[in-house]
Amino acid sequence: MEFEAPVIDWAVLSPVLVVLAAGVVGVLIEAFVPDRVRRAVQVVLTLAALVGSVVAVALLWDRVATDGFAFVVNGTFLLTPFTLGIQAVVAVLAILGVLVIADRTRTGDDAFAPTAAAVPGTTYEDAAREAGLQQTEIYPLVLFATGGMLLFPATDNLIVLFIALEVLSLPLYVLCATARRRRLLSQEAAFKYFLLGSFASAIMLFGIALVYGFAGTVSLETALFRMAQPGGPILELMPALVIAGVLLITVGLLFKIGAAPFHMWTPDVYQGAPTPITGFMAACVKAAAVGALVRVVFTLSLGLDEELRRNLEVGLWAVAILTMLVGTVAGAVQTDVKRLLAYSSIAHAGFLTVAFVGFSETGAQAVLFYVLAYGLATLGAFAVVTLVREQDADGVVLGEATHLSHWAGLARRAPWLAAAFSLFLLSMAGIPLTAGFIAKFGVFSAAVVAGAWPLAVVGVLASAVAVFFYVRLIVLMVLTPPAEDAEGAQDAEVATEGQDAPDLAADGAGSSAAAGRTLAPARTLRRAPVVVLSSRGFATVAIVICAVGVVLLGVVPQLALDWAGQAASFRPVQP
Amino acid sequence: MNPYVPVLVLMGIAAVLALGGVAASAVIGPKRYNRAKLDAYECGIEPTPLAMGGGRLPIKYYLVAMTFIVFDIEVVFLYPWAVDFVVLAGFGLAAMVIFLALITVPFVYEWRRGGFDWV
Amino acid sequence: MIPGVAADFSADTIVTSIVKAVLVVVFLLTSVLFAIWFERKVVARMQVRPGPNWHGPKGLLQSLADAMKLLLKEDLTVTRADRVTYLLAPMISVFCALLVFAVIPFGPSVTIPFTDYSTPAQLTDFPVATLYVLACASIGVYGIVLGGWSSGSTYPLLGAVRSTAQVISYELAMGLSLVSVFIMAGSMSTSSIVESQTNLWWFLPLAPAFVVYVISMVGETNRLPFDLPEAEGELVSGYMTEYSSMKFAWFFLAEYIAMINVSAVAVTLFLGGWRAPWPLSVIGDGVLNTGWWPVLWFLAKVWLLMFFFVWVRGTLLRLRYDQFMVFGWKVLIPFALGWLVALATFQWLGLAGVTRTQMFVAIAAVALLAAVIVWLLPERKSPDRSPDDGGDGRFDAFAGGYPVPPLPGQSLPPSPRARRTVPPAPPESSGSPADVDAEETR
Amino acid sequence: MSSFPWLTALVVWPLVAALATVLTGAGRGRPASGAASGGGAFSAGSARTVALVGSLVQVALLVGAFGAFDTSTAGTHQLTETYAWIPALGASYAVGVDGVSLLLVALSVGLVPLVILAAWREQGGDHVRLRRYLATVLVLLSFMVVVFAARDVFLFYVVFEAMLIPAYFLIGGFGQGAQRRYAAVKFLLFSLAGGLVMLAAVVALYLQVPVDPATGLRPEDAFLTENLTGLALDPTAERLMFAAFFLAFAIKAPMFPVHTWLPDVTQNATPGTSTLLICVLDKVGTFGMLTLCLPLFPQASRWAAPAIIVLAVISILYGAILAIGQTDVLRLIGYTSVSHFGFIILGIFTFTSLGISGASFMMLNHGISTGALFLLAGFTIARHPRRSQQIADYGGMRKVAPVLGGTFLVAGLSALALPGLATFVSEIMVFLGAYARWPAAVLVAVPAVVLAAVYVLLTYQRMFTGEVGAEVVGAKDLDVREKTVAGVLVAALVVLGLVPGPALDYVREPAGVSVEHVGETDPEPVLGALEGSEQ
Amino acid sequence: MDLVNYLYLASILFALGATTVLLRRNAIVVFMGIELMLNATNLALVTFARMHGDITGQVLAFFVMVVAAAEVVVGLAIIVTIFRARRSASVDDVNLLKS
Repeated sequence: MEFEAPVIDWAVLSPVLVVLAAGVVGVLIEAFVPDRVRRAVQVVLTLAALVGSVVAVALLWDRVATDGFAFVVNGTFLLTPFTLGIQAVVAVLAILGVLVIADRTRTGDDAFAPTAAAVPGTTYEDAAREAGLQQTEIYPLVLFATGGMLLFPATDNLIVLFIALEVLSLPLYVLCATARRRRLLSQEAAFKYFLLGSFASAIMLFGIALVYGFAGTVSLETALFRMAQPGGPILELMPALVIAGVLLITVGLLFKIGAAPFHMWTPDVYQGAPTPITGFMAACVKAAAVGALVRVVFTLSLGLDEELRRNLEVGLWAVAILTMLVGTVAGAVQTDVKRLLAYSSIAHAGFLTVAFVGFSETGAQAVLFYVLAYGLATLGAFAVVTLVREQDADGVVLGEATHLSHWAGLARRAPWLAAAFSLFLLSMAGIPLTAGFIAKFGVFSAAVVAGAWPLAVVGVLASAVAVFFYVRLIVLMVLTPPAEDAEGAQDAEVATEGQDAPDLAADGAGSSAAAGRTLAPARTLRRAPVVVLSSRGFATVAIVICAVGVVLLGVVPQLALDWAGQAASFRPVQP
Repeated sequence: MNPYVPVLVLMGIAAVLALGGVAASAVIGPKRYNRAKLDAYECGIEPTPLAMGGGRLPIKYYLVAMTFIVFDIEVVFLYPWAVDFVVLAGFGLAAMVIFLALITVPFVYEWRRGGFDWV
Repeated sequence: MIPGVAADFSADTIVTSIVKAVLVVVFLLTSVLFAIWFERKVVARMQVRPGPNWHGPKGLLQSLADAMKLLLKEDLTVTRADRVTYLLAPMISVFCALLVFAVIPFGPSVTIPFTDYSTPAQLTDFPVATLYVLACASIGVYGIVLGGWSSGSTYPLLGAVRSTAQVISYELAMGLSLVSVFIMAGSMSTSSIVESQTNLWWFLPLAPAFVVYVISMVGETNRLPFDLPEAEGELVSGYMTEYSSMKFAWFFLAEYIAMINVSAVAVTLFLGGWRAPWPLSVIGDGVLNTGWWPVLWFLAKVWLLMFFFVWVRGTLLRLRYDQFMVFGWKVLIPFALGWLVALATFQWLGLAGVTRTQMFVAIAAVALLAAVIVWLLPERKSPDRSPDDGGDGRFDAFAGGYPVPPLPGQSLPPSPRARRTVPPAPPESSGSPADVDAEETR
Repeated sequence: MSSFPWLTALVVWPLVAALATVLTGAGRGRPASGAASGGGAFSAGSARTVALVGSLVQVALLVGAFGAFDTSTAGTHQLTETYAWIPALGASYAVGVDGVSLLLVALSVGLVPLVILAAWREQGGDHVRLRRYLATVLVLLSFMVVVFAARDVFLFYVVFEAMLIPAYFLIGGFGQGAQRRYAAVKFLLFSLAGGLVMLAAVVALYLQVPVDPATGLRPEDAFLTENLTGLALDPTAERLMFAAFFLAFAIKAPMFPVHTWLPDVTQNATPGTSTLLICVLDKVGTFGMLTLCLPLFPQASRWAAPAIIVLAVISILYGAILAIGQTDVLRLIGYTSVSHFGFIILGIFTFTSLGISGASFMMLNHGISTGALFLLAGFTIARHPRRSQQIADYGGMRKVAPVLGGTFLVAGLSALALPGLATFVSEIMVFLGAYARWPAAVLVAVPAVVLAAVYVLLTYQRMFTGEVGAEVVGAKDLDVREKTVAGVLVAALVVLGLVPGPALDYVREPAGVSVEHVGETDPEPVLGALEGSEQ
Repeated sequence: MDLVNYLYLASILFALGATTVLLRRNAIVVFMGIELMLNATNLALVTFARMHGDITGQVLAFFVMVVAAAEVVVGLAIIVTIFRARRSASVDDVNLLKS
């Protein structure tokens, strides 16, 4: 028996390896670094690793762009410009996500439970909180998840695809359960995510098994090549086998991007998970999963015959339409801001699907730009959510104020924050001069190019509905007076606002704000139920970057479009 | 002959024996009903209700179970490698050492964090 | 011939298999009867008392009498038991225990007396025979777990859980120690492994692995000093507390068969299997390694190990549960891992053409260097988790930044639920199993 | 001539001014939130001065632009600037004005200082709010300049949609009506819905541009209007695209039946906002019909013209009739605009030089006259202790505030197109133009003139004549600031009414170009008739 | 024996697992359903490997086992946490998020 050791081009693997290695180091840090400095070390390491990944992608860029691809061991790891593009997006978004995750507001707490394993509401948990413990394990977990995301779109090997899926999912399941507040809700979210996620991955795995059964290989391209060339080692049951397999794989991927009808987990999980994680998940997972889906679907489209290809297209049409409708219609009736954003993310999954129904490079370009634009806006939006908190009568800051009614009049408490949030919402709505507009333009162009203009029309209509719920939220923040104002015009707003929102613009509608001010001290000090916390820097940086990014991508998108155009090329099926 | 057939034969005999023994004692043995005899044993006091199912065990046991799974998988991967050690040679060794190192990392983590400290 | 298997079963038919299988079962059952007597007798000798001496010559029939008694006892099923599982558990135990011997070679190819029919003295063998052994042993644990769980009683449940934790902990070390044998033998087939020990039994070059195996085999079989799942003083009888009659007998039987099993595996993998020991093996150019002689050597080795079991039982005290687990996880496993890496490296160097002498010189150099470094390093006392540290008895649940259980010498704060105070126990007994149980039952 | 980028300057300067406005006194306003009325050299209070100066500088820039514009070739785009913006999408930053655009730019630039002046004491004396309000107005001004000067469909669309956001805040955030939020959302949703439908058409249009065979890509300036004009389009596709564009513009230029957001907005926004919104921003709708629908989709325009004419006539009558029934003065003015926009659309879809130049001229006139109405109504309302907008709450204002009464009357008369005022000229041109092609439409629409007289005079009568209303007895007449605002507007109306020639020079030639684009010819030489109609 | 029968068995097991996931309410049972699905896949993989005379399928089965193990660890951790918090492992009881 001869064994030939494979030659591994480590450089090609570097974007993924950097992140995963840092995750491993992070675990060791957990083991050995004293807890005082652990958080600082972890944050630095995590950010460094992600930056390193971005750098690695940049270094690889020219090479991959020139050659069209780079791979390791028969496509086990396969970089195309598109893949690299997705990796870049994921890594950049992950950096921003980590910034939000690492943020501690002025309360000194981050969003994570001091000991995630403790039973909620026990003295043990209280003791942990009082001891100022922190679950710094989240950083390695985030790194592992990111590593999985980087790997997810970058393989031709179906089993690696599956493993990447798990590597990205498993840490997320755990991360979902680590919220500091609303522990039960958080654990429940993790639980649901876990059950449904594993279910979907099991389905996908079975699909992979079927494809393997058909082709005798797990290389997607080879499998399709075999399909196109009868006479290979094809089982006689086939090609039903491979069609079922492909279908199941697609279902698994659609689940991950949260496309209807596999979207049910999204609102629950997004709502229950700690908000920074939700942001990270919403932005990065979607980017990675869409990357993988595009890769798989495009490869399929190259290998399938005309009829099957049409069927696939029809299926994607149905998914896209359903997803857009579900996302926008259900989103319109939500009363919780996180759920609302979750439904928005479902709708965006639909728009993304619109982009690649035609299997064109234009579509891939649109996808790349879209995930970047969407990711920035989503991350920013969730980052803002982390800063808007409830407080009790004594001014103790509680969990996030996610109910929409709490967001009324936010612009008065924190005009800049509200402005940023509005900007993100506008971008998601696709208003011109924001990134979202260019993104949607690209998506609909791609659809029309591919002859799917009815889809583009549905997309446009769905956008119109979606605008409604984004605008509703903006109205609430900017135009609706805060709840206490609504009750009585002279309510003691000032007592609350003093420290948090000094730049408060008193409402001049009829009543004299000055009167309210003089009355305030005389009343019992009533605190508003909602408070906007100032960040300790990280989240602010993330929000600012997201906002600047959204605007830049909206006003001068050329650079990003060029980049996406350069990246949106696919290697043809190898003969 | 398939080498697994003898195993099946042995299994059959073992099953017959296992079942037969219990059946035999059930048939031969005396039957004298006594409620106290059928109670759970607890040093003569009334048995704790809900020992089964509702009983909660220290979290350490779960921890051990989870750690075990990680290591068991490791061992499973070691066996084929060990058998083909000579063939795989340096590459196999390097891969396996990396693999072992990666497995050791969580092990070290758990150790440091007191995962193996009973009491 | 099956590729990768040394023994040749090509002549075997289904009839041969049935005969062999029956022989294996008979062998096991009689061995157990003998083993029980053997154990009682040896322990008695160690304790300077006669031991069983009433039934049969030297009390040899004592075990048979016990078995008969158990068969005639009332077959109880406790009211709170989960009936099906409760019934199934002992059967699983004994069933799995009986299966292991399917792949153990009693000897090489033997000729059936009065015929010229030649067949290996082994039921069967296949390329992953050792894996099969491990699988059977693992499934056997289900018997214990389910038995304890389905009894619907506290002690059995605790016994079952402990047993699971224990078995899986020691199984890892055992599995790791076997890997070195596979590396050396290049096969997992039992007959091939025995074949590979023609010149050198593996227990010598693989002494560390052998030691690990021997320790973990004792742990795996729940024998003293590791008999915590049934620890009489703590858990009455552990998982078998609620069992009686033949169901109890099956557990009992399974335990003894397990001892024979692990001994047989040890013999096969490390002690040359059926091969004659050195001075004998050279007699007559290895004539003692042919024919029926090897069965004798095999049995002798197995009973040597059985004696070891009994010896240990008669000598050592039961470990405290925490010590036991810590020993498994913090000593055996890392040691086995380290050994494995070292062995693999040396083997690879050997393949790469480095001579033994060079290797030994290198090892010596490294060892010397390590010794010097250790000597030079300032002695530093581990700051945390030293038993002496918590001398003041105050319990800080988050010493060192993460949640920790109370150290020996510290006491838990009074439990508000029980409205009773755990008296601050003296250091050596505060972590006693009784306390653990108190913890467990909460 | 085009050495100086006048248009870009006109775009950028308001943004600078907005920034300056928002930063003025920002440092001081902060610690004592809202208590910035205390003054100081750079208090929030002086922000309005900054804004005013900024807008006046803008006027100066506008004058420069006029100077650089060559009237003799008003039909072609001048002062053009073209820079690649998003080559990947074929979009460029391309601006340039022909006569019509220049007039509309002038309208927006000219109205803003007046709006700023009018808003001097608005927002309840809260200077921080006022500062933000004025800054938003200036931002909107920048957008308006771009949208009128855009020569690139993509640029046009982007700004067309982006304008909604400041407009939305102007209505919802700074409005005075109780239902301002509702109105703002209604406005936004209507406009966005139209805009998104238009987006689909924009995408579709882009894809009609032939691909460069060499590169496989579409040209980097594919979205330039000149590149999109004259494409050979599939008739069905053309009609669909036309419909999408037209829908967006019809919503914007409130046309029956998609006008319903308008009265709500005018009722709830401040008069200044309404001025900008109705008088300038909504002109984008009619402007778009004129400069995009007609040249880009000539066949479809001709195909749809009859239906549009019908809707336009309905708008004219419907707006006028409903205006009569209104009790809220601002709402009433809103409805009059529906009527007037009907005239403009009617004029555009006559496809005659006369009609189109009349419509173009009317866009300017209507802006001035309705602006005057809104602002003067605002002054009137400001004199009411409860700031009531109900017509019934007033009475005899003429006696307490004669200047206000007089200017209001002039503005009102201009709304009913009294000869001698600018609106008369344009309305007559529209009628003449329409008569040449759609005589029936004219016959049906003419009664609207009578209706206009009814609603204008009735309102004037109820508010300004008769017994002095109990609540407005102590009202003062216009002060200098208000007089300036009113005076400028009234003067413009009169001047343009008496000497329309120079202004018409700007619209005549573009109108001819438009007719040419549609592929029609003028039914008869009517330019002579125009001269005759001018009294 | 015809190897295709193994495929049928795998499919049936997979369907059983999926049905369990969809119908049963106890978290642990649902979880076991998922495991059953994974193991059915393993069976299919190994069968296919046999059919193709190719070792890849068996290797894949190893990978699947690893992943399944990791899933078990994570899943059990989550389920145990939830169970400890509310003393119930029923999916139906976990409904705070339904809104």
